[in-house]
Amino acid sequence: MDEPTLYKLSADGRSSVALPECDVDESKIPSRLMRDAIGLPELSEPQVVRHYLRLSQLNYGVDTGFYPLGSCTMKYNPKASEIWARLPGFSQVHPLQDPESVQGALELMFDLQEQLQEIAGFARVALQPAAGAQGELTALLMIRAYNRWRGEGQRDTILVPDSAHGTNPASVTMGGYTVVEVPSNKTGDVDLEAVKAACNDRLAGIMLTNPNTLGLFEERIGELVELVHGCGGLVYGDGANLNALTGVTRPGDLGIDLMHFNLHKTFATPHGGGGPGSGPVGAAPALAPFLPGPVVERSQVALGEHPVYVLTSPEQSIGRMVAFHGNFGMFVRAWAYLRLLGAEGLREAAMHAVLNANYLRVQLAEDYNMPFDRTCMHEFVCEGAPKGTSIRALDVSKRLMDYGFHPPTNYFPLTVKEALMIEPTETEDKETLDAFVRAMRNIAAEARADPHALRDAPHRTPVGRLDEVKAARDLIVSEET
Amino acid sequence: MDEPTLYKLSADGRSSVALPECDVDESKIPSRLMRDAIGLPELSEPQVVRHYLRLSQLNYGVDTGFYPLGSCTMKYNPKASEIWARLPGFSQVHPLQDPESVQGALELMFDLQEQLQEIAGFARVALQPAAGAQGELTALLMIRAYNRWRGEGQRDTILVPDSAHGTNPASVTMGGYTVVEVPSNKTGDVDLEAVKAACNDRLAGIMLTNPNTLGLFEERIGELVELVHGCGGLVYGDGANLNALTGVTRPGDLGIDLMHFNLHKTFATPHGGGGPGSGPVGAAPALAPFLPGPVVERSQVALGEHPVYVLTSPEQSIGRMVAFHGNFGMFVRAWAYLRLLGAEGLREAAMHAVLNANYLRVQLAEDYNMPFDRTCMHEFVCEGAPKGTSIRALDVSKRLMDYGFHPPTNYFPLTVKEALMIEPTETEDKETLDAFVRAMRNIAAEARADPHALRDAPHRTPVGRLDEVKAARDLIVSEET
Amino acid sequence: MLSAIGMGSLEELFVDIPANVRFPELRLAARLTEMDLDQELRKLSRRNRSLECGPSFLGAGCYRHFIPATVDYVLQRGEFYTSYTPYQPELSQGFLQAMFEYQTMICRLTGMEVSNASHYDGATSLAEAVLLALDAGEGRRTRIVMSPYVHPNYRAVVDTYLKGTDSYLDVAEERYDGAIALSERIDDETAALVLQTPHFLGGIEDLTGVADTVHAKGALLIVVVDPIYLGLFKPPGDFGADVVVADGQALGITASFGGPSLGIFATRRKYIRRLVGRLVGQTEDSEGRRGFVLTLATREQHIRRAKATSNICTNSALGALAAAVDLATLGERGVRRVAELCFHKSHYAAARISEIPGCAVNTQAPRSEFFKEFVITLPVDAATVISRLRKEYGVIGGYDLGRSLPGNDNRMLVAVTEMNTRKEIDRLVAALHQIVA
Amino acid sequence: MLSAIGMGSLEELFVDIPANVRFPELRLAARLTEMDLDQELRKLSRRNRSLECGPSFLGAGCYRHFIPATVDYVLQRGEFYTSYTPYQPELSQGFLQAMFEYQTMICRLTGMEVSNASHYDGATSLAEAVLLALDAGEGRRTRIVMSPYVHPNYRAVVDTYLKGTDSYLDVAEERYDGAIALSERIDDETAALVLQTPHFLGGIEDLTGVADTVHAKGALLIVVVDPIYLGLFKPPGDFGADVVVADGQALGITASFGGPSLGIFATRRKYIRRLVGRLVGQTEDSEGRRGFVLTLATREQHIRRAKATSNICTNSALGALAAAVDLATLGERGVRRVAELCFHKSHYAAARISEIPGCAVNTQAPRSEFFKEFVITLPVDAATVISRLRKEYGVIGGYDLGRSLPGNDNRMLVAVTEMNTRKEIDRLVAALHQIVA
Ligand SMILES: Cc1ncc(COP(=O)(O)O)c(C=O)c1O
Ligand SMILES: Cc1ncc(COP(=O)(O)O)c(C=O)c1O
Repeated sequence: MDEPTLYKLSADGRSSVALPECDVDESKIPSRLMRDAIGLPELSEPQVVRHYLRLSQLNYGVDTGFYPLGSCTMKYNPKASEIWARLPGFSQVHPLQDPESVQGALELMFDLQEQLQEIAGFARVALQPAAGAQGELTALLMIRAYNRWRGEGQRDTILVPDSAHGTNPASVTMGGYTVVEVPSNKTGDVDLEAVKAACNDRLAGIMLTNPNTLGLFEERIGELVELVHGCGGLVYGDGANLNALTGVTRPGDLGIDLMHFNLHKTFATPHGGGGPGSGPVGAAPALAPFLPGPVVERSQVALGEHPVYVLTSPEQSIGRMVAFHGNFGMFVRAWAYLRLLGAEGLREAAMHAVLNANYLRVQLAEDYNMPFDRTCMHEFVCEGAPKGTSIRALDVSKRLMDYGFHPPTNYFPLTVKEALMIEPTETEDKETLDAFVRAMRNIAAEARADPHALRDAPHRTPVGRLDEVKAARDLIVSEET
Repeated sequence: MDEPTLYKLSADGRSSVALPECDVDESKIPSRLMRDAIGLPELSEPQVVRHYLRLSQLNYGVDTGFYPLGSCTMKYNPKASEIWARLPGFSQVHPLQDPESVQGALELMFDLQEQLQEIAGFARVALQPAAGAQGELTALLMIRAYNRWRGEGQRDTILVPDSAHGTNPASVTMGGYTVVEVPSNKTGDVDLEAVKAACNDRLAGIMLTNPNTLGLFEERIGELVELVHGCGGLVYGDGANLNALTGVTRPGDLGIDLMHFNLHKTFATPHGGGGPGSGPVGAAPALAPFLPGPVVERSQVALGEHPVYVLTSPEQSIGRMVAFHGNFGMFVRAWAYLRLLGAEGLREAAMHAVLNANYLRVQLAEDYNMPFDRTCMHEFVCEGAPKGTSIRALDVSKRLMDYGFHPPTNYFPLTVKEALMIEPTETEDKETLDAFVRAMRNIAAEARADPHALRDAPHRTPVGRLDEVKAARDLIVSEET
Repeated sequence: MLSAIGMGSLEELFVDIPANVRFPELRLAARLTEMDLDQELRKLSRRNRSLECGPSFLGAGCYRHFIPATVDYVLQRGEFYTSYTPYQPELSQGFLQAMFEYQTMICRLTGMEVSNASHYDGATSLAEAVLLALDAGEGRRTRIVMSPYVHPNYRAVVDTYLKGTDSYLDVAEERYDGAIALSERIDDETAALVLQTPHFLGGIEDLTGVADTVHAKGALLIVVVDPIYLGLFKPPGDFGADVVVADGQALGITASFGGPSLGIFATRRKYIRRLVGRLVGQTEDSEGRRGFVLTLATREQHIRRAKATSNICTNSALGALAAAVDLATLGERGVRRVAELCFHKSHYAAARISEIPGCAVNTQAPRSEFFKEFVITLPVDAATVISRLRKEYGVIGGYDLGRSLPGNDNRMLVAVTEMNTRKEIDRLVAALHQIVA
Repeated sequence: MLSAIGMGSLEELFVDIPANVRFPELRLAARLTEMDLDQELRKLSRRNRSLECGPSFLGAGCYRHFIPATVDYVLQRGEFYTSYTPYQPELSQGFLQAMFEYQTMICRLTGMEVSNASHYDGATSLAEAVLLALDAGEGRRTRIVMSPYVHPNYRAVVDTYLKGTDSYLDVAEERYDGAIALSERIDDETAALVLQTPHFLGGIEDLTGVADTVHAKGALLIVVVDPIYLGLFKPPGDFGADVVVADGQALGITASFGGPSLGIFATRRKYIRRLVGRLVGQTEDSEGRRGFVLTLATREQHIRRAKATSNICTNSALGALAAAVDLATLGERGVRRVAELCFHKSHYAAARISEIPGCAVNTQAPRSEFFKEFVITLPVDAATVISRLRKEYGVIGGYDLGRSLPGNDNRMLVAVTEMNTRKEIDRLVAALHQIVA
C-alpha cells in the first residue's frame, strides 16, 4: 500500500484550517521584505488526517509488538503518562514565567533530580541535556572544566572501550579530547592491561558502559575504577544500560564520577521515532559544581505549605546545554514512572529485564553462537549467522519482520562478528519471548535449508528490502515538485 | 494477520493495573452473596494496548479512507471536537449535579436546541433520544399522545413508503401502530394515489424520508403533506438525510410536523463503530408540548452576566426516553460543528454533498444502471450489476475493498434490484471521487471479462469473504474457554 | 465538477425544492474558526463544576470509577471511532472481534449465556427487556411487576416505552418487603418481574428463590444490576434471571453529563432470536480462517422491518469498546478489587455518618446489606445540605431523594467508590457534622 | 523461567556485582497506583499557572501559536511515538516518509537545499551550525562573530559547545549597528557570522549583501530564524545563508516549560556530508517500489565514531512530525496568514503601548522593522510590572530583559501572536496604563 506524498495530494487553494479575521487595524507590511510563494502543500483536514493515519500504519512501534532492539531499551511506556504530560498545568507553561507561577513544575524537577541521585548514587543531578549523547558531551566538558580548575589542563585523552556506543567517541571529539580505544578481552570485559598502559598524567578519564554493550557486567569494575582514579583520571559511566541496575546497584557506589541517564530508556519515556529523549547527568561531589545550569534547588523559604523552589546555576557550571530547562515533558513521564514503580518496582523491573534476557539467551543458544558464555544483564549479543550457516545478521533481521517482530540491533557492538544485540526488556511476557524464540529457530532452520531464500526477506512488509546504496548515491533528500 | 482473542492472551494472575490499598477499615463482606471466579481475562497493560492497536488496524473508518455508505453520511469528523468533548468541564460532569453547577452544559444544550429549531424550522427540539431510531419511536409516541389528547385515539395506522429505512416500520410497531406500506412510483417518489387511498380517519400519519433513501427529493411534497394533513394525519420526517438540506430548505417549512435529527450523520459526530449517536426530535407548535423531557429552558433569572438555564418537562410530555439528558458528549461535538460552519457553512456543506453525489452519479452512469434519471440529492442508488453483467452488488462491494474503498450500502432500499446506495458526503475531494470512479469502472471491466473472478473478492483484506450462513448456523456468540 | 454534470451553478442542483422555501436565511451565530471556538468552548466548559475539582459522592445511576488510561487511548484510534456498524465484516474485523470479546466478558460478568453488542443505556436496555418479556411470555400477558426500588428514571423510560403497547407497569409503591414478597404479586397476566440489585437506594436484593416463583407463573425475571457489584457478588444469572440489564457507564465511560453511556443486555440462549440489537458471531472465511460477522440479522429492522425484535439501529458500540478495554485492563483481579474497595469505603462512610447526631443511615425497609450506595436521613432538607456542601466545603454531596421520591426531601443518597479516599470521606463527614449541628 | 536458565532465584542473576554494593535500599517515596498518582499529578500541575488561564505576552524564544487538533491526533498514534529511530526501514516507512516530507517543507520554508530530520532545539542547532562552520571554513579559523541580538540562551549554548574547541565567540556587545556593519568585523580568522532575524528583540535584520561580504572572507553565514516569520518574509536562503537554524516549537509544539522542542537545521547541498543528525533519502525496494531510508549514515557516530560530524543520536523526530502535521494542516495559506496576524497584532499592540505616557517602544539601535515581538521601555522596573500584571490583572506580561541583559531592568520584551485577541491586547494596555500611572 503506497501512500502518496503530501505534495502529490496537495491541490492549490485548498486549506485545512480557517484562521480568524484580523481584529485589529492592519499595518503596512514592508513589501521589499515579503516573499512570494513558500511552496507548502495545501490539503483539506481529512486529507491530512488520512495521510498520517496511513503512514502510521506503515510504522512499527512498541505498541505494535515486540521490539528487542539492543541498547535501546524499547520497553512499554505506560499510557497514563501521555495523559499526564498533556495536563495544561504541564504542557501549557512557559519556561520564562516568573518562578512563583511555576512552582509545581520546579518541584517536579527537583524531586526528579533527587530521585535520580538516590537511584544512581550521585551527589547532584542536572536534568538539562536533551539526550544521552548530549549528556556525554556535558560530562566531557565538565571533566575539562574540572581539570582546568584543579590545574590539570594537560589531560587530553579519554579511553573508550572498543565495544562502546558510537556516541562515546564522537562526544570525546566534540569535547576536545583525543580518543584512545581500549580492546575488550575474551570474557567481554575491558582489557585491564590496556587501561593500565594508558594510565598517565595525560589521561582525563575513561567512558565506561556498565553493563557494557555486550550486556555484560564489568567483572573487575573495582580494579578498573581504582586504576583510572589512581592516575588522576575520572570514570564516566554511560547510563544507557541502567535498566539492568536500578535497585540492584548504584553506579556512584561503584566509583563512577559522572554518568548520563537516558530517561527515554530506563525511565519509560517513549522514543518518539528517534526522539525527543532526555539525558540528565549525575555527578560525584567533586564534579557537581561543574554541572550545567540552571538546576532546581529547594530554598529555605516556604509559600504556604510548600517550600519554594528556585532555578540556580551550579557554582562552577559549564553553562547551558539547551535553550531552556531541558525536556520537561519527558521529566513528567519519567517522574510518573518512578512514582508508579518506587524502589521496589525499580528493582523488580531490573530483575525481570535481566531474567528475560537470560531466558532468551539460553533458548537461542542452540541455534545461535553466543560469544560469551556468561550470565548476561538486560541484553546479550549473539552471532547473527545461525550455527552451521553463513547467513548474515541482516538477513535474519529482515526475516524476523515476516514473523511480526522488530529485529534486534544489527552490527553493534563492532567487536562481535555479525552481531545481533537482543534486549527484550522487562515489560514482555513469557508468551512473547517464546514466540520470538520459535521465530528465531524457524529462521535458523530456514537458513540451513535454503540459505539463499533469506536474502529476499522481508516479504510481508509494506515494501521489500530497500536499496540503501541507491539512496546514498542518488541523495534525493527532498521532493522536487 | 490473525490476532488472538483476549482469552487466548490471558494468563492467570497477570494484571494490568494496580489498585490502591484500602485506606479504611475493611467491613465484613456477606460471604453467602459472594461469587467465585468471574472468568475475566488477565493481561498486562502492554498486552491490552497491543491487542487493541492491532485490532484497530484491522478496521476501516472514515479516517482510513473513502466510506460512501449510503444513508449513513460518513463524513469526516473534525478532530478538534474530540478534544472539546473531553474537556473536564464537559466529560467530568454528573447529570444530577445541582443545576447551578452545570450552567455551561445547560446553555450548550439550550443553544443546540435553538440552532436545530432554526435549521429545520420547528417550534421546539428535545435532545434526549439516543439515536435516530429512538427519535422515530419518540415521535410516534408523541403522535399517539397528541391524538389521544385531541380525542382521535382511534387513529391506528401509519403509512411507510416501501423505500423507507427498516427502522421506520419497526418504530411504527413499537409505537403501537400498524404499518401500511406505500409503494414508490417510477420517478422514485411516493405514489400519491396510494397515499390518497389510505387517507381516512384511522390514519395517524406518514413517515417520510426526504430526500428519500433513493437520494431523491420528493417532487410533490406539497401535495403529499396536504393530503395527509387533510385527513387529520401527521407528517413525520425521517431526518437522516438532512445533510442534503441544511441551509437549502427547512423541513418545518415543507409542512413536516415532527422530525428526528441524526447528529451522528448531519452534524458530524462520529459513528463510533455503530454508536453512540444522538437523535433529537423537532416538533411543530401543536406537537411541541408532547416532546420528551427534560428539555432546557432559559429562565428570566440571571446569574451575573449569564441567564439561568433550567431543565423542565414539556407540558404534556410523553416522558423520558433515556436515563438522563441524552447523549451530551454528542451535543458538544454537534454544537461545535454548527459553530464552525454557521449558516453559510451549512449551506455550503449541503451544496457540496449534493454536487459530489451528482458528480459520481454522472461518472458511473456509463457502467452502472441508474434506475432514476434525475438530479439526485446527497446520495443516489444504482444497480449493483455493471451493465451487461449479472454480477451481484455484493461482489462489486467486496471487490471495492481490494481497491482500498469501503463499499456503498448494499441491498437497500429494497425497491431497487441489487441496490448500491452511494453517498460520498461533502468532505471528500475530487481526487478521491475520481479514484473511486476509476475503481468502479475497473470492476465493471473485470465483471465483463471474468464474472466468476469477482466472486472470490476481497483478496487484500485481513480475511477473505466470510461465511455468514455458517455464523448464523453455528451461533458461536461468545468464547468458550 | 459542475460542468461534468452539465450545470452552471450549485443552486441549479436544488430545482426540485419548492422555490418559496428554498434557500432560507438561517439566523445562526456567525461561524467561528477552530482557534476562536477553542477559547469559547473552554470558557463554556469552565462554567460547569467538574468532578475533577474535588470530592464527589453523587451516584444514583452514574458513577465515578477509575478509568485506566488504556481506555481512551483505544477509543481515540480513528479506525475504531470513525467507522460505521460493521456490516462489511472483511473491513471490520477489529471492531467485530472486540465486540465478540465484549459479549464474552459480559456473559461471564452477568452469569448469562448471550449478550448483545450494546444498547443505548441501562434504562433503554431495561425497556427492551420488558418488551422481550411481553413478547416471549407464555400466553398474552400485559402486566409488568416492578420493584419500587428500581431506578426511578429507568422506571420512567419503561413507562414511556409501554405507551406503545397495551401493557402496564405495576409498581408496589406502598411498602416494599423485598424480592420474594414481591414475586408473590405475580399472576398469570404478568409477563415479568423487574428487580434491581443493588437497588436504587443501594440495598442488595436477595434473589434466592425468586426465579422459581416467577417462572412457576410463566413470567420472566429481569434484573437490573450494577456491573461493579458483579465483581464481588453472585450474578443474577446464578439465580435464574432471564434477562440481565445494566448501565455500562461504570465500566470505563466518563460521566459526560449523563451520556453517551452503554446499555448492557444479556439473556438466555433460548431468547437469542428475540435479542435486541447487534450480535457478533464467529465464522470462517473462504480459506477457513477464523473471522467474525454480525449474525442473526434476521431479527433486525433492515431485514424484518415491522416484525423486527426492536427498532434499535445505532447502538453504543464505542461504549461497549470502552467497557471491553476497561474490563481487559482491570482483569479478573482488578474488577474484584474495585468492587471490594467500593464495599469497604461505602461501609466506612456509612458507619462514620451514622455517628453524626441527627443523621441516620439506611432506615428504609426492608433492611438489607448494601453496596456502594446508601441513604442518609438528615435533620434538614437534602437540597440545602447539598448546596452548602458544594459552596462552603467544595464537596459534591449525594443525590437529593426528594427530586425523585416525593416525601423524601430530607434524605440523601450517597455513593462511595474506590475513587473516594478516606480523607475525602472524612471531609464529607466533618462537613455534615457542621451543617447539621 | 528461572529454571529454564538453571537458577534458583532472581538474586542469583546478579552475582557479578560486587556484594558490598549489591541491592541497596533506595530511599524513594512509596509507589503509587495509576489512580492515586493521577490525583497527585493533577494537583501538582495546578500549581503552575497555565497559559490557558488567560492572556500571555511572553515569548523570548518560546511562543504560543495555534496548534490544529490534527497535530496531537497524529502524535498520539502509538505506531509513531513508541517507535525507535527508523534503522529498519521496511518497518518504518511511515516515519521515514513523514520525515522526508518534513525535510522538503523545511527546505521550502527556509529557502535552503537540504534539511536534517531534526536536532534538539534551536540553540543546539545553532551550536552545531557553528561547529559545521569551524570545520568547513577555508583554512583554520577560530573566531565566530555573533550579533549581540542573538537569543542570549542560544549564545550561552554556543559558548558551552565551544569549550570543547579552541575557538571563541566574538559578540559585538558595545553597540550594534546592524548586520552589514557587523559583517565588516569578519576577518580571515573568522569561520562564521551568526545573525538572528527577527532578532532577540523582535527586529528584522536586513540581510541584503551580508552573505557576499561574509563569503568574500571565506566565512559562512549562519542565520537563526523564527519559522513563523518565514510565512511572510523572504527566507535566509534567498540571501545566501549557508546554514539556517530555528527552533521549531512554534510549529505545533506546546510550550511544555521549554521542552521538548525541535531544532530545525537546513543548509546547502554542498554541506550535505557535514550535516549533523539524520537524513532521509528516497530509494527503491527489490521490486522497484519507492521507499525511504536513512541515508549518509557514514556521517554518523555509529559508523564514523570519533570522526562523525556530530555526536547526536536521539534527536527530536516526534517534534519534527508535529511540525510536519502543523505545516500540512495550515498549508501555504495558513502559514502565511498566521504570520500576517502576528505582524498586524504586534504592531497594533506596539502602537497602543507607545501611547502610554512613560512607555516607549523599540528605542534600541538600530531602528528596524519588527515582527511579533518588541521592547517596551518602562518608567519602573519590568519585574514589578510583570508580577503585578499576573497577580492583579491575570495577564502574563512579557519577558524582563534585565534577566538576560544587564542594565535592562526597566525593559520588557513583549510577544503578540495570532492567539492574542484585540481584547487581550487592550486589557494589557489598560493594565500597563494603570501600573505605570
Ligand atoms: C550505550 C549507549 N550510549 C549512548 C547512547 C546515546 O543516547 P541518545 O540516543 O539518547 O543520545 C545510546 C543510544 O542508543 C546507547 O545505546
Ligand atoms: C434513513 C434512516 N432513517 C433512520 C435511521 C436510524 O438511525 P439510527 O441508526 O441513528 O438509529 C437510519 C440509519 O441508518 C437511516 O439511514
